[in-house]
Amino acid sequence: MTPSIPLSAQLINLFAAVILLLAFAMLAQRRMHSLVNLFALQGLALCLATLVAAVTTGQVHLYFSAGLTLLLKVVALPWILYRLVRQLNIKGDVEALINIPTTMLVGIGLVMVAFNVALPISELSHTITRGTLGIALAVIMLAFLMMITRQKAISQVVGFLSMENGLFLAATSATYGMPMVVELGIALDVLVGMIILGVFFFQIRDQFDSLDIRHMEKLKDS
Amino acid sequence: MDFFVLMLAIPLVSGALLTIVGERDWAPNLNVVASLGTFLAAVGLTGEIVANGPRFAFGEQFFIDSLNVFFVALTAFVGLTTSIFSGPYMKIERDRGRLTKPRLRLYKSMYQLFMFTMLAALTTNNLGILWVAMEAATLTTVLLVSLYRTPASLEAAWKYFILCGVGIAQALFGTVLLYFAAERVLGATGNALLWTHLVDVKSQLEPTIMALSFIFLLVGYGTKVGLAPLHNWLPDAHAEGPTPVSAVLSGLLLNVALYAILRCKVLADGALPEGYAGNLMIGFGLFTLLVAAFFLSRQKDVKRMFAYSSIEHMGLITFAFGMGGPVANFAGLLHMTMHSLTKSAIFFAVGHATQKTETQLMENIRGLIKINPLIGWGLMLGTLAILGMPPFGVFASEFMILTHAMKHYPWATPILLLALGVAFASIFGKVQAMVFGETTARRLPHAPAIMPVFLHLGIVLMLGLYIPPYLTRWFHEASRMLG
Amino acid sequence: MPGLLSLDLLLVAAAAWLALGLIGLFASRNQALVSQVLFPAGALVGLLVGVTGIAALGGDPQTAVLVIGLPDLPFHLRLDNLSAIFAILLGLTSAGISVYSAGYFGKGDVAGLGTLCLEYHVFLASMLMVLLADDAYAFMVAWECMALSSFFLVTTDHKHEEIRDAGFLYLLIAHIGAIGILLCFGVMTGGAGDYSFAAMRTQELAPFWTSAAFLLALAGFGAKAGLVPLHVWLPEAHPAAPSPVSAMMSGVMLKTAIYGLLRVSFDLLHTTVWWWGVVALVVGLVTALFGVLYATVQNDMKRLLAYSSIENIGLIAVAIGLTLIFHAYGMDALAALAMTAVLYHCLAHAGFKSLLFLCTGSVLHATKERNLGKLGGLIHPMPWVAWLALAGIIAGAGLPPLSGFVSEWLLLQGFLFSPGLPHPWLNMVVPVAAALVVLVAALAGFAMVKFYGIIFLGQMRDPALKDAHDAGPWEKVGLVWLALITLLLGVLPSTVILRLDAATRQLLGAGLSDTLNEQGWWMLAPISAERASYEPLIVLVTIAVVLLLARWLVRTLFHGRVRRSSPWDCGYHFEGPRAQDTAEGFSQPIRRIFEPVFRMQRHFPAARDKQPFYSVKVEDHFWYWCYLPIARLANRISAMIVTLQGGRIAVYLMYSFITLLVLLMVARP
Amino acid sequence: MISVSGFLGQAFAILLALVLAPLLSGWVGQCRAWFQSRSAPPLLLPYYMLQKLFNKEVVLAHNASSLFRAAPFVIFGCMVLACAIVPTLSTDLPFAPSADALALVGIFGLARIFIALAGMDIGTAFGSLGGRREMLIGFLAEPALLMVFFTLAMIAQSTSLATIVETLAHREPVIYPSLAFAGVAFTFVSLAENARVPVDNPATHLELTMIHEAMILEYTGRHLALIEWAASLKLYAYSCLGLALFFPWGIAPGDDILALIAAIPLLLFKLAIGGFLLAGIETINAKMRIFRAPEFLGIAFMLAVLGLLVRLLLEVRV
Repeated sequence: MTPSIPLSAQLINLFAAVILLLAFAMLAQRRMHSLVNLFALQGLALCLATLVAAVTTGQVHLYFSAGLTLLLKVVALPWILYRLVRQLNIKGDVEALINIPTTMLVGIGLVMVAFNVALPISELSHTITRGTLGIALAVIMLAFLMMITRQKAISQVVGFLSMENGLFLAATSATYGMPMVVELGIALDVLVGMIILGVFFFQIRDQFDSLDIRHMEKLKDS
Repeated sequence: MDFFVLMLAIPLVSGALLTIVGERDWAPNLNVVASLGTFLAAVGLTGEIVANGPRFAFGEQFFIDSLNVFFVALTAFVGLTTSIFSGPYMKIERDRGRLTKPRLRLYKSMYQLFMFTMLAALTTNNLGILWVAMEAATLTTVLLVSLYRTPASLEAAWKYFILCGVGIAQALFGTVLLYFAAERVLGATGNALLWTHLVDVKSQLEPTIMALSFIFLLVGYGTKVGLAPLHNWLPDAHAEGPTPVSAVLSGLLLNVALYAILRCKVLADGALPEGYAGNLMIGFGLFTLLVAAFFLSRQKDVKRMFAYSSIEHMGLITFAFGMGGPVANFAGLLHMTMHSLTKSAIFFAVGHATQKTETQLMENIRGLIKINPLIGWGLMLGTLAILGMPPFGVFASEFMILTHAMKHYPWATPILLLALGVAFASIFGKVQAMVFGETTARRLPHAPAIMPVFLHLGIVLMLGLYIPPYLTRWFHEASRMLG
Repeated sequence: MPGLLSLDLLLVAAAAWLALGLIGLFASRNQALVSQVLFPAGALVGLLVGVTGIAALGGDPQTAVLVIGLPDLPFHLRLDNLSAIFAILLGLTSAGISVYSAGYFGKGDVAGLGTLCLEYHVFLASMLMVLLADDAYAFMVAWECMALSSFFLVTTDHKHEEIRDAGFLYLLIAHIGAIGILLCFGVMTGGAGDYSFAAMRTQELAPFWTSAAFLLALAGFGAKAGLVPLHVWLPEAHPAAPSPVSAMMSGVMLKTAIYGLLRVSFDLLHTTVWWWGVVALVVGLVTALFGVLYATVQNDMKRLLAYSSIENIGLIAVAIGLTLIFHAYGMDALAALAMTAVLYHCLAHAGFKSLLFLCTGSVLHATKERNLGKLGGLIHPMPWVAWLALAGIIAGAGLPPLSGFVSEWLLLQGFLFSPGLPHPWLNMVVPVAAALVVLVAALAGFAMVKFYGIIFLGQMRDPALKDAHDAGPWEKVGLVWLALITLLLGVLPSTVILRLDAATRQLLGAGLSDTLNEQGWWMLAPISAERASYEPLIVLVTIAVVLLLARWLVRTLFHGRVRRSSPWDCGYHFEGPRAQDTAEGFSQPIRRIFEPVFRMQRHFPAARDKQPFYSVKVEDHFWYWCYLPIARLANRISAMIVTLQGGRIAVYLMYSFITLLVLLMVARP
Repeated sequence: MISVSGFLGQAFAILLALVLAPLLSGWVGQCRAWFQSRSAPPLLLPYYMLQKLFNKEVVLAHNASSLFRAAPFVIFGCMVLACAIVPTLSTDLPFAPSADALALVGIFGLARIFIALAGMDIGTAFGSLGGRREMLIGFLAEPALLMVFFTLAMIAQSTSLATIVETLAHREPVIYPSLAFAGVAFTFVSLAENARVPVDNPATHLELTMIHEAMILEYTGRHLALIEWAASLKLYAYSCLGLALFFPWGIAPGDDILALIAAIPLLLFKLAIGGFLLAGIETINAKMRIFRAPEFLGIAFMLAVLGLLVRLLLEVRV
C-alpha cells in the first residue's frame, strides 16, 4: 500500500465498499419492500462514487453519468418497483431457495474469487481507484447469486438491476466512465427493459396468478 | 442518399410508422415494402463496399467492411423473405383468433425495430454501441416471443429476458474490461471502444485484462448465441414465439451474436497467446454440438427440435471459428450463411405445417406431403439440407469444417461425427414421419407463402454445387480479416 | 481427340438423365409421356453409357475439371478403365431396367410419377458421377445424392409405416457409411489437405494410417454394399422399394460401393498389407454365409432376393480379400485372377439380380402379393416371366452355363492357388474358406430353388392367381435384355474378361489377357488349359444337343403321346394347394441345421387347440447384438443430458454462473 | 490338337456310358439281392424297364408345366455331359477342357436344380418334400465334394480331371496319405449324391423316407425313363470318377489305341468290384433319419478338409 492515498480515492473506495455491503444486505434481505430500499441506497452510493470520480478527474460526462444514475437508479427504478410491489400486491417475505446463512457463506466465497480474479488487473491499474474493479465484480457475482436463489420474479429483477449497478461501478469508477454514447445507450436499455418488465409482471400475474417463478417451470425437456 | 443511412433509417422509420398507424389492411404490405427497401439498400451498400472497400459512417461510429457487409446482406435478405412469409402466416393467426389487432401492430413494429437493432449491431464500429444494440435486440425480441401471451410464451419470454439479460450484462463487463485495457493504450478518448482503433493496437493490449474480458464477452454473447450450457432460453423462445420470429431468431439473431464474438476474438487473438481464444471457442463449440445432438432425440415439439438443431449448428460454427485460419473461417462464414438460409426456410415450412395441422406436436403432424406437397417437400428438403446432405450447401461447409478439423484437430473429428450422426438419426426419423404417410388433416383454403422456402433452398442448393467467384472472393477477404 | 470424347459423352449422358428427370417432374400430369417416352429415352442414354464405357476401355485415363464444386476444390472427373467397367455395368443394366420401368410405371397406379421419374434419373446420374468423380468432394456429393435419391425411391410408397422405417434405416446407415468414407478420404490426404484423388495417389502415408484408411473404406463402403454387420438396411429397403428400384439398387448401386472399395484399396492406396485381405475375406465369408442362410428362410420374395444380394456382396468381398492377399505378396498373376473374379461377379450379379427383381416386380403387379406363401403356379399364367426368371435363378445359384458360375469358378481357381502363399497360416486356412464359398453357393441354390419353386411352380395357393397376367411388352423387352446379358456373360467369359483386363492391368499391373489370347475365344483358361479350363459354350451346346437329340430320338423311335390326368401323389386324394410345402416348410431343414444362426420365435400348435396354427418368425441377431444396444445407450445418454433443460430458471442461471466461474478460475492464458 | 483318335475315344466313352450305366445299376441291384439272400432280379432289368417306359404313354398331371416336361431332357443332357468329361478309358478327351472338376460339380448342380424344381412343379406334398430334401443333401454334399477335388487338384496342380488322372496314373508312384481321407469322403458324398443307403433308399416306396423317388413320383413314360437313365448315368459317372481318381491304373494316356482297348476290360472289372462294394455298403447299413444326413455329410466334409490339411502339412515342400 502506498503511504498516501488521495482523499478522493479513499472516498471512492469507501462508496464501493458500501455498495458491496449493500449487495450483501440485499442478499440477506427477506422483505420485498426493504429490498427495493436497499436497491435505491445502492444506487445512491453508486451516484456518489461517480460524482467523486467526476470531481476528481474533472471529466464532464462523469457528471452526466452521476446525474443519470441518480435519476434512474435512485428515483425512477425504485419508484417503478414500489409501484409494482404495491399494485401487484406482493406481500410476505421473499422466499429464498437456499437459506440465508448458506447464501452468505457462498457470497463470501464469491467475493474472494472476484478479488482474486481482479487482482492482476488492479496491479496494472493506473487510476486512483484500482480496487474498485474487484468490488464491482464481486457485486456482479453477488447479484448473480441473488438471482439464482430468489423465487419471486420481482426479486430476480432487483438482482438483475443490482448487477447493472455493479457494471456501472466498474464502468464509471474503475475506468472513469465509458464513452457518453455508450452510457446513454445503456441507461436507455435498462429503462426500457424495466418498463417492459413492468408490463410483463402484470401479464405474468394474469396468467399464473402469482409472481412466483416456480410456476414457470413448464417448458422443459426432462 | 447514402445506402447505409437508408438501410438503417428505413426499418427505424417504418417501425415507428407501423406503431403509429396501427394494424391496417396494408400494414403487412408496408412491412414487406420496408423490408424490401432495407434489402435493396443493403444490396446497394454491399455493391459499394465490394467496389470501393471499407468505409465509415457517422464519424467513426459505424464501419462497414467486407466481413460485416456480408452479414448485413444476409440479414436484410432473410428479413425480407421472413416478412413475405409472415404476411399470410399472421393473417391465418388472426383468423384463428390467436392474435388481436394491437398485437399485430406490436409484431410489425417490433419486427422492423428488431431489424434495425440487428443492422446497427452489425455495422457499428463501437463495441459499446454493439452491446447497446444487442440488448435492444433482446428487448424487441422478448416482446415478439411473448406475442401470444399464453402462459408458455410468457414463461419463455421471461426466461429469455432474464437469461439473456444476465448474459449480456456479463458481455458489458467484458466490454468495460476491454475499454479498461484499451484506455491504457489509446487514452481515455472516445476512440478507445472503436474496433478499427483497437485492431491497430491489438497486440499492445494487456493480456491479463484481455483474457478476462474475452471470457466475459464469450460467456455473455455466447448466451445469446446459444452455446451450451448457456443455451437454455433458446429452445423455449423458439418454440413459443410466432414462427416468423423463430425464423429470424434462428437465422439472424444467433448470427449477430456470433458476429459480436468474432469481432472480439480478433482483438483477443492479437493480445493473447495464440490459440487462447480459439481453444475456448473450440471447447464451447464441441460441447454445444454434442449436448444439442443428444437433446434432439427427445423432442416432441417440432419448433423446439429445430431450435436445438440451431444450437447444434451454432456449436459447429463456433468450433470452426475457434480453429481459425482462412479455411476454417471461410467454412464458418459459409456455414453461417447456409444455416441462416436453411433454418429460416425450415421454419417457414414448419410454420405453414403447424398452421395446417394446428399443432406443434410432431406426433400429431402426419402426411404433410398429402396436405400440401410443396410444404411437405420444402420441409423434407430443408431438413435434409440442414442435416448436411449433399448437394445442399450445408454439406459444402460441413465438409470443409470436417476436413479442416481432421487436418488440425484430429481428436475432435470423432466428436463432430458422433454429434452429426446422432443429430441425423434424431431429426430425420421425426421429420420423415411428419412429411410422409397418411394424414387426417383437412386442406385449408389459405395459400401459404411457399416462395421463400424454395428461394432459400434454391440458393442453398446452388451454393452447394457452385459458389460464384465474387462470393468466394468476398468470403476469403472476410475470413482473412478474422485471422 | 477420340480419348476425351468418352468422358464428355458420359457427362452428356449424366446431364441427359438429369434433364429427363426434370422434364418428368414438370410434365408429371402426362403419364403417357413420362412412362412411354422418358423412361425409354433413359434406357437409350443407359445404352449410350454402356457403349461409351466399352469404347473407353483400354484407353488412357481421361480427366476433366468442372467449374462447379468448392472454390478450392472444383469437381475433378476422371474416366479410367475401372470407372469404365462400372459405367458399362451401370449403363447396360440400367438400360434394361429403364425399359422395364416404362411398362411397370405405366400401369397407372403410381402416385407422383413425375417425382419418381426425377428421383430415378437423378439416381442414375449420381451413380455415374460417383464413378467419374476424382476428388473427395465430388465423390461425396455424388455418393450422397445417390443415397438421397434412392432413399426417396425406396419411400415411394410411404403410406406404410414399415416402408418409412425401412427408408429411415437405409438413409441412416448410408449416412454412417458416408461418414466412414469421408474419414477415409481425410486419412488418405495425410494431413496435406488436398482432397483430389490425384493428390491422394501420390501421398505417402505411415503404415498405421494406410491401414486405418483401408479399414475405414471397408466399413464405409461396406455399409452401402451391405457387409455384415452393416447390412441391416438392405433386407428392409429392397422390399420396400418399387421393383425396378430394387433391381437398380441391388444390381447397380451395391456395385458402386464395390467400385469405391476397389478404387481406394488398389488405386488410391499404393501399398497393400496382407492382413487387409484376411479381414476382407473373413468379413466377406461371414456376410455371404449370413446372407445366404437368411435368404433361405425368407417368406417375402423380395426379402429373399435382398438377402441373396448380401450373400453375393459377401462373395465379392471374399474375392477382394483374396486379391488383396495375392497383391500384398506380389503374386500379381493370381491377384489378377481374383480381381477378374471380383469384376466378373459384379457384372454377373448386376445382370441376374436385376432380372430376378424385375421378375418379382411383374409378379407383384400381376398378383399384388409379395408373400411366397400366397403365390404358386405362376408359370402357367406368366410363362415369359417364369422362363426368364429361370435363367436368373440358375445364374443366381452359380451354376453353369450362366453368368454366376463363371465368377465363382474364377474365385475358386484363385483359392486353389493360395497354398503358394509364403504364409503358413494363410496356406492352411484360406483353402478351407473355399469350402465355405462352395457351401454358400450350394445354399444359394437352395434359396433359388425355393424362390422359383414356390412362386412359379406347384399349385396356386390362392385361386385369384389365375387372373394373373404376363409381363407387358416393355417389361418383356427389359427382362429379355437382362436375361441376354446373363446368358452372354455365362457363355462368353473370355471375350468379357479380355475387356475386363484393362481394369485389372490398371490396378494390379497384371492381367489374364496374355494367357487368354493364346486360347480360343470359347475357352476360359486363366493360367493354362492344362491346369484349369472351362468352355461354357461347349457345355451349353452339348446339353442342348443331347437334349434335342434325345427328344428327337425318343419321339421317332417310340411315340409322343401324352395324356392328362390328376396327379398320382402316392394315391392320396387330397391334393389341394395346401398340401404343398409352404415357404416356411421348405426352409425347415435350414432352420433346423443352422438353428443358432437365427433368432427365431416359433409357435407350435398344441394338441387341444381349437384353431391350431404354426408360425415362425426369423429375426436378425445383429439387430439385437449391435443395433439395439447402441440405440439404448444413445437413449440413456440423451435421457441424462436432457436433465440440463429442467425448466428452472434458477438452475439455468446457475449453469451460466458456474460456467463463468470455472472459466475465470481455469482459463488463464 | 484334337486328334481323330481322341474323338473316337470320346464318342466311344459316351456310348459306353449310355450302355453301361443301366447295367451298373442292374449289377448293384443284383449284388444287393445276393447279399440279402433274395432271388436276384435279372441283370438286364434296367434295360427292360427303360424299354417298357419308353413305350408307355406319358400321363401328365393337369397342372404340369412346360418345365416339368423339359426337365428330364435337361437332366439327361447334363448327365451325358458329365459322363463325357469323366476320364473312363482314356485321358485324351476332347470334351475334357470344356469342364474341369469345378464345372463338373456345377453340372451336377444344374441337374439337381432341375430335378428339384420338377419335383415341386405338380404341387403335391411329396414332390416339394423331395425337392427340399434333395437341395438339403446337395448343399451339404457339394462342399465336401469340392474339398475332395481341391485335395486332388493340389496334388496335380490342376483342376482338369484329365490332368489329375494323368498325374495320378502315370507319374512315378508316390503314396499320398491325403488321398485316403479324400477317398473316404468321396465315397460318403457319392452315396448321398446317388440316393443310396444310408442317406436315401433307391428301392423304397415308403413315402416319408424317400428323397429321390419323391421328386420323380409324378413322372411316367419316357420322362421317367430318361430320369432313371440319367440317375444310372450319374451313378456311373460317380463310380468312374472314383475309380479314375483313386484307382487310376489302366486308364489310357493320350492317344494310345492299344492301351485304350486294354482299358475296357479293366474298367468293367473295376466297376464290377465297385458295384459289389456299393451293394455291400447298402446292405450292412440302415437308412438314416433325414436329419442324420447332415452329420453324415458333415463327417465327409471334415474328412475332405483333413485330407486337404494333410496334403498341405505332409506332402507340400515349401
